[in-house]
Amino acid sequence: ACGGNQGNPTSEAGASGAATGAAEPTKELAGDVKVDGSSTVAPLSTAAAELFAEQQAKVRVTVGTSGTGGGFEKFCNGETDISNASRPIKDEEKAACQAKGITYEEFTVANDALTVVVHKDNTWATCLTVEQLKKIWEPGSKVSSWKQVDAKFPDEPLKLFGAGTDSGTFDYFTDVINGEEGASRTDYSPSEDDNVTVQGVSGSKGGLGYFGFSYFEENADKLKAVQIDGGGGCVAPSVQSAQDGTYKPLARPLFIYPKAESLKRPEVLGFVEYYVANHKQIAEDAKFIPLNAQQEGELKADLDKLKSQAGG
Amino acid sequence: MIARELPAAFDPVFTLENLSVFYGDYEAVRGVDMRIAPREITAMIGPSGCGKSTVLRCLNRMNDLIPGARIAGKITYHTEDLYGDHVDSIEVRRRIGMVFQKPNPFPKSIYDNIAYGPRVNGLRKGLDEVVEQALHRAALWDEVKDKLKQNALALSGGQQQRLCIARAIAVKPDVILMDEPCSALDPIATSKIEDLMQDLAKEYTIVIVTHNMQQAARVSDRTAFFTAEVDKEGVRHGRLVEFDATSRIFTNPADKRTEGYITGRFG
Amino acid sequence: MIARELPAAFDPVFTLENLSVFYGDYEAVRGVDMRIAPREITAMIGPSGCGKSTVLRCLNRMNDLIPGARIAGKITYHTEDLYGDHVDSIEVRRRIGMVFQKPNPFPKSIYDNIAYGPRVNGLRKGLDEVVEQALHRAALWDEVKDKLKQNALALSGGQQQRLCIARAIAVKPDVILMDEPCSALDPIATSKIEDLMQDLAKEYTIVIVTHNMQQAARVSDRTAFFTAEVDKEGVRHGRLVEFDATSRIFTNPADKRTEGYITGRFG
Amino acid sequence: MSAPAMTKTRTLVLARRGIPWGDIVFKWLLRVCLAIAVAFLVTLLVYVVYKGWSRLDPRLWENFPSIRRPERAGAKSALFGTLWVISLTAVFCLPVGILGAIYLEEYADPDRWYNRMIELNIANLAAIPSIVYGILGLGVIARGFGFGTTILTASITLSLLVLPIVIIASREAIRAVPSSIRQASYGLGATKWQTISRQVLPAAVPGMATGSILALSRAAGEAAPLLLLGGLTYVAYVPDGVLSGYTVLPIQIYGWISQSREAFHDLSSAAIVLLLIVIIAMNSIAIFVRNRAQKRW
Amino acid sequence: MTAPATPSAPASPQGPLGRARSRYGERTVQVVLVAAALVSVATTVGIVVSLVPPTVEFFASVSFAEFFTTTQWAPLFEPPAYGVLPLVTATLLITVIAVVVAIPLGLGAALYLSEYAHPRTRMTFKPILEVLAGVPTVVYGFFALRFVTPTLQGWLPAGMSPDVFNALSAGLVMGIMIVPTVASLSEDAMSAVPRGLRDGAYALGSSTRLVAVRVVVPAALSGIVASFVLAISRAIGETMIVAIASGNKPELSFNPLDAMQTMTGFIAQAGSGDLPTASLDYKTIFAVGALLFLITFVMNLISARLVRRFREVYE
Ligand SMILES: Nc1ncnc2c1ncn2[C@@H]1O[C@H](COP(=O)(O)OP(=O)(O)OP(=O)(O)O)[C@@H](O)[C@H]1O
Ligand SMILES: Nc1ncnc2c1ncn2[C@@H]1O[C@H](COP(=O)(O)OP(=O)(O)OP(=O)(O)O)[C@@H](O)[C@H]1O
Ligand SMILES: [Mg+2]
Ligand SMILES: [Mg+2]
Ligand SMILES: O=P([O-])([O-])[O-]
Repeated sequence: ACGGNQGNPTSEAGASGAATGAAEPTKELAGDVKVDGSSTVAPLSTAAAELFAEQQAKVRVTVGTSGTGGGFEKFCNGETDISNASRPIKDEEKAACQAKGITYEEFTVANDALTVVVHKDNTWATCLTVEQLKKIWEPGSKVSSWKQVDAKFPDEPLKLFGAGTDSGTFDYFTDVINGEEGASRTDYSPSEDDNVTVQGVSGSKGGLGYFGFSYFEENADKLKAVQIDGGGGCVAPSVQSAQDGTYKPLARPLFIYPKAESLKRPEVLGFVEYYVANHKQIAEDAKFIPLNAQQEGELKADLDKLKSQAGG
Repeated sequence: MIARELPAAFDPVFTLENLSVFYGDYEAVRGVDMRIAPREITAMIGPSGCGKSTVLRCLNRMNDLIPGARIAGKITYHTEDLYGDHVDSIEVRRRIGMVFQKPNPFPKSIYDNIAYGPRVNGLRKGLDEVVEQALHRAALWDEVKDKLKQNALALSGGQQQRLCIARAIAVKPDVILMDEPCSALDPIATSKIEDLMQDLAKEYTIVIVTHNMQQAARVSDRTAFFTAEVDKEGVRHGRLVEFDATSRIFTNPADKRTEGYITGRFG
Repeated sequence: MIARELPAAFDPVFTLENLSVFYGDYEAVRGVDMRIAPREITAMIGPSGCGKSTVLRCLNRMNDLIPGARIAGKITYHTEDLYGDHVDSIEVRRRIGMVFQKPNPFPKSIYDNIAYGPRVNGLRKGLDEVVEQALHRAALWDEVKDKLKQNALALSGGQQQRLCIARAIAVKPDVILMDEPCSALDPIATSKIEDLMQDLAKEYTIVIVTHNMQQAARVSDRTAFFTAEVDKEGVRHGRLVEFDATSRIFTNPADKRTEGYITGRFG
Repeated sequence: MSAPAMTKTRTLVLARRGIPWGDIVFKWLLRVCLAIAVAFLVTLLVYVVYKGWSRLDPRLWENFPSIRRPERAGAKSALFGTLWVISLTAVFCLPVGILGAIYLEEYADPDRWYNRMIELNIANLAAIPSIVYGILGLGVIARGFGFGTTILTASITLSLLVLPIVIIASREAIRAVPSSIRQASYGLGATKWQTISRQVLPAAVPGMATGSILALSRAAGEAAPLLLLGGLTYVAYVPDGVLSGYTVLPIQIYGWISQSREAFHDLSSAAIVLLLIVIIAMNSIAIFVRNRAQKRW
Repeated sequence: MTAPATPSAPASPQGPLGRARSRYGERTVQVVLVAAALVSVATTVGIVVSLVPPTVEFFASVSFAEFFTTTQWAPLFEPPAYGVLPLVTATLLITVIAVVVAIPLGLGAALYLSEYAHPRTRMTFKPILEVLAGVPTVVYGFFALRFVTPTLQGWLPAGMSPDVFNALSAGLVMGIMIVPTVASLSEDAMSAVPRGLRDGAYALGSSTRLVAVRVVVPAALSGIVASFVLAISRAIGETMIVAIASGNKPELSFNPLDAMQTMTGFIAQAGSGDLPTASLDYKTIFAVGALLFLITFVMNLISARLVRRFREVYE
């Protein structure tokens, strides 16, 4: 497994080089920055925190993994400074924040390609259509064998693994596949912990699961990614296909939501600035899919806005 | 047995009047009357379970510590009601020392064992002398003077028991109660303790419980013989059968049960 | 004491030759020689810690159960070496029963207590008769015949001890060993047990340890007097001082230490 | 009178009657039971040491966790977090536990309904699942008292969790002090508190120490309640106060097990070895103290 | 013995036995001690207070009938389902596996240590068993997932090969975890059987096995059973092993080779996700917690009963 990681073109030297390169003459900052939320985004924010710590040793960033929904709950309760999210904030969460008088920014910091994975020895399921996925995952589905998915497939028992209900991943997947957020069959092993899916799928020949692209990247030696046919033919998840929008409908943006109040504290502001300024490096370092040109432009604009606010 | 002349009239140290002792609902001892003379050795004998220890423990209110134990009747200490409202049982125990069946030194140094009583009674200075005196008095000084800092548990059984006596003496009590002080000891240690008791009786009033009739005969001035009687409901109660000069009890007891016990016909 | 005519020559049930018993490195008993006669009551007396119980427990190999305990010298049971290689200690204990100081009935019914021994020895049928016989023999039948299914712990101390004797009898042993069987009992219960012992001695060989000299004098045919001697290194060892007909031991002992103990000068 | 035959001629009456197979098999079965339990422990230890061997070096306790570079990650923050949480837990639960035990053993009248209720209550608490304490900590301490997900909350929660163990062990220790010691003290005119503080407690210290250490080692290994108390967090600093955020070794281990990269699993094995060293060390101290104390009376 | 010079005049009592000094210190101490003892009561109150209100609210929205009789547990799905039975059966199944492992092993080990082993052996093995009790449960979970499951997958025939996450390994490992609870408490109960009973049995010609089986075990029975009850409580309440190794799949199944979710597993999963406090989802945690509390509470009451009876056996 380590070999696979080391084979990744992202070099640490590059990352830290970029970081130092981007750094303006920095003043010493100190304080705590509490980040929580999406477990999908957590590795990204953790990577950001690690890199940031090389510059600002006295700023202590903690990253929790409560899931997108759980993160917003804490965030809107005033317990955290930044919330990670693998989907945009929902209306009821907005309302909860408003009720507590909490205002925030939204930054898109990377892309993800929700990856449907199967066992290495699965030779049949190279490409699945959205309809087939729906057939498998819709509420009340009784599909228990691959043969029921497609008559051409062998009669191998289907073992399902997926995201925990508290996660943005779950919300997103159920939304785009089953047509309604939260609607899913329930007789599978859900987990906040994506390793469960890795272990589960790599351990059962008939296994099928889904999670963020970075987990697939890390475990490409154990799992196989399925191509998705969202109407425009089979497309494999990749940096390229996620950035150019051909990986449909499972490509999605990832967000961080810093609290406006917290951004008044220099250490939080410093961290967010660093995060946004080095987003590409951080994404590559954490094996995420960096923003495309258009997203990057928007992010730059957002950052400038933020800086001007902080300055003024 | 060494008969000594006993005063017929005396100011009793303890006066027990119709004393009954209860453990919860069980009346362990019933209707005891006794007058214990000063600076004498009074022995209590009788078969197992007849209430000797029970009566002894009433004399310094050790029974207060047993949940459910209480007395009826009256015990007077000199002129004071021992169970009167104003009486502080802690003060009682300071005045009336006790030595137990099994030597029970604290797991501390010899010195600290002896000094414990004076310390809890507020003495801070002059402890060294108190300790030395008490050990002298208990005929233990020569054996331990070089190892006062050593753990008392390292002493032999007989030495431990003498240590316990020294510890009781160190708080300068009026009375020393002893509950079978020699039953865990070998003959040599026993005879040392017996000598010590006779010596202490010059200054202290001593009450001793013993199973060993020979011991009672050897050391005591007066002897109380207890036995257990079964009442109509089949419940056993301890009773005082006879209380008299030791010489009389062992040669010419008034009660047949005493005689039966002394001559070994039962018990 | 009831002097009965004792045979001078007999086929001994046990022959102890130069028996020493060790607990680990400690030699608790040293160099005992004894010949125990059949169908008599042999008493062992002596001060506490002199090794009476230790010797008694060697006779049915109960000491095997104490880690570190072992013997030197030889014990012969009839003609067999009790500690021989071929000997099964379980078989030994079946033949040589034992009654302990504290009555120790199993927390089961009276019936199951008595039936336990026959059952572990493989008896399945005719248990009822065995139980009844044993209880008769132990003079307990009349008191318990209506409550055989009742828990044995509900019996009084004296009844419990007789139950333990009945339990020992039920396996039809040759010998019954008793270690202070009455020390936890009141005088009435004691005298019942003593009567029972004398009765049992018509059939069984009985060895009894007692602290109570009067008891030894009352019930036993022969008496062994043990004491503890301190050797040069200051270690105490139990020794057999004198072993003779009880009548002789109590009237005309050969050894001065025996006399001192008997007359209560120590112990 | 039918005495058993006692003739000189019978021999070998005491000989064994056949090989006692039942006894032999039974004894071996029991041995096997013990052996399985011990073999399991050995396997477990060998396995984690083997798995974690490559990471058992100073990186483990000198480095902070890293999600990007498992080969450089360490458990420094978790190790210090554990030390903080355990120390604070000791500060909370030992005095309360020991004093409570003194009350129950020396002062409480066991016939009173309220004392019986306290006792029953403690026995109950001892067996309540630790995750329920997590719910308590979350609802009452973190949110109710507003202590948040801090070392303080974690320590209070763990203190409550192990309090019954401390109380029960301390009571045993106090009860094991022979009553003759108490009697001797009272017999010399000591008051109750003098007797307890000068005789009973010093004599009970070894037993109480054993129980306390075992309780604390339980707390050191506990993860479930802390899962609910914000323990599952990337923390890359050494806590500097009771209101600091934290992570502890069991949580860090859980976090790493939850990672999918094998390197993290090796790392978690190494951290397990570290945690086991902490816990076995605490256990050994307890056993040592106990064995020394056994030679007392 | 020489009589004292003046036999008649006793030492006059040295002042009255009463004491002016009132012992305030003693009272203060007692108040402090009572306060310490009451912390445990406060803990229970705290647990009840934190469990009951959300549970009551939960049952305002979800009927008892649905909670206890339906068989689908999907509180966080759309549409939600609140049949707690799958969690309960998973808890029971895993507990049963654990108990089947722990009771024979624990009892066997206890019997060996108390009846057969040399004191030195006992001194060595009791601490080793205690180490087993001291191993953090995360470690057991890790071991179950990473060692026991692969081993089982290797050993068992293909048709019986367990899932990656399964109840069997979680149960087996949990069984080992509670062996010390059974062994050490049973051993205590057995050593508490008076020596006299054993001596009595040996003196009747019993072998060690018969003494153990016919005398010691029956006499210590309530203590032994109490140790079982406590071990079962621990198994029911154990969280990390199941969270790591049994999968979190709430499905009504009695096949130990399947993945399943226990009550504790659900609380850990949902609780660490930190749901919105006002939501019904959040209250679900408390409802399950309350059920868990209730089950262990009842178990404890039973065990307390047994222990009390055990204490009364010999006197
Ligand atoms: N703490 C107690 N609670 C209840 N009953 C007790 C208690 N202590 C003693 N007894 C009972 O009171 C009676 C008298 O006991 P006590 O100990 O005074 O007898 P004793 O004459 O000293 O006997 P021994 O010679 O065996 O010491 C006995 O029946 C005993 O069982
Ligand atoms: N299990 C044991 N381990 C070590 N030493 C023992 C053991 N049992 C007895 N002893 C020692 O052996 C010596 C003899 O003990 P034993 O019990 O045989 O004496 P005893 O004459 O029966 O005394 P008592 O009249 O008090 O019962 C004593 O010094 C005792 O301390
Ligand atoms: Mg007494
Ligand atoms: Mg003896
Ligand atoms: O943890 P999530 O990104 O799936 O919310």
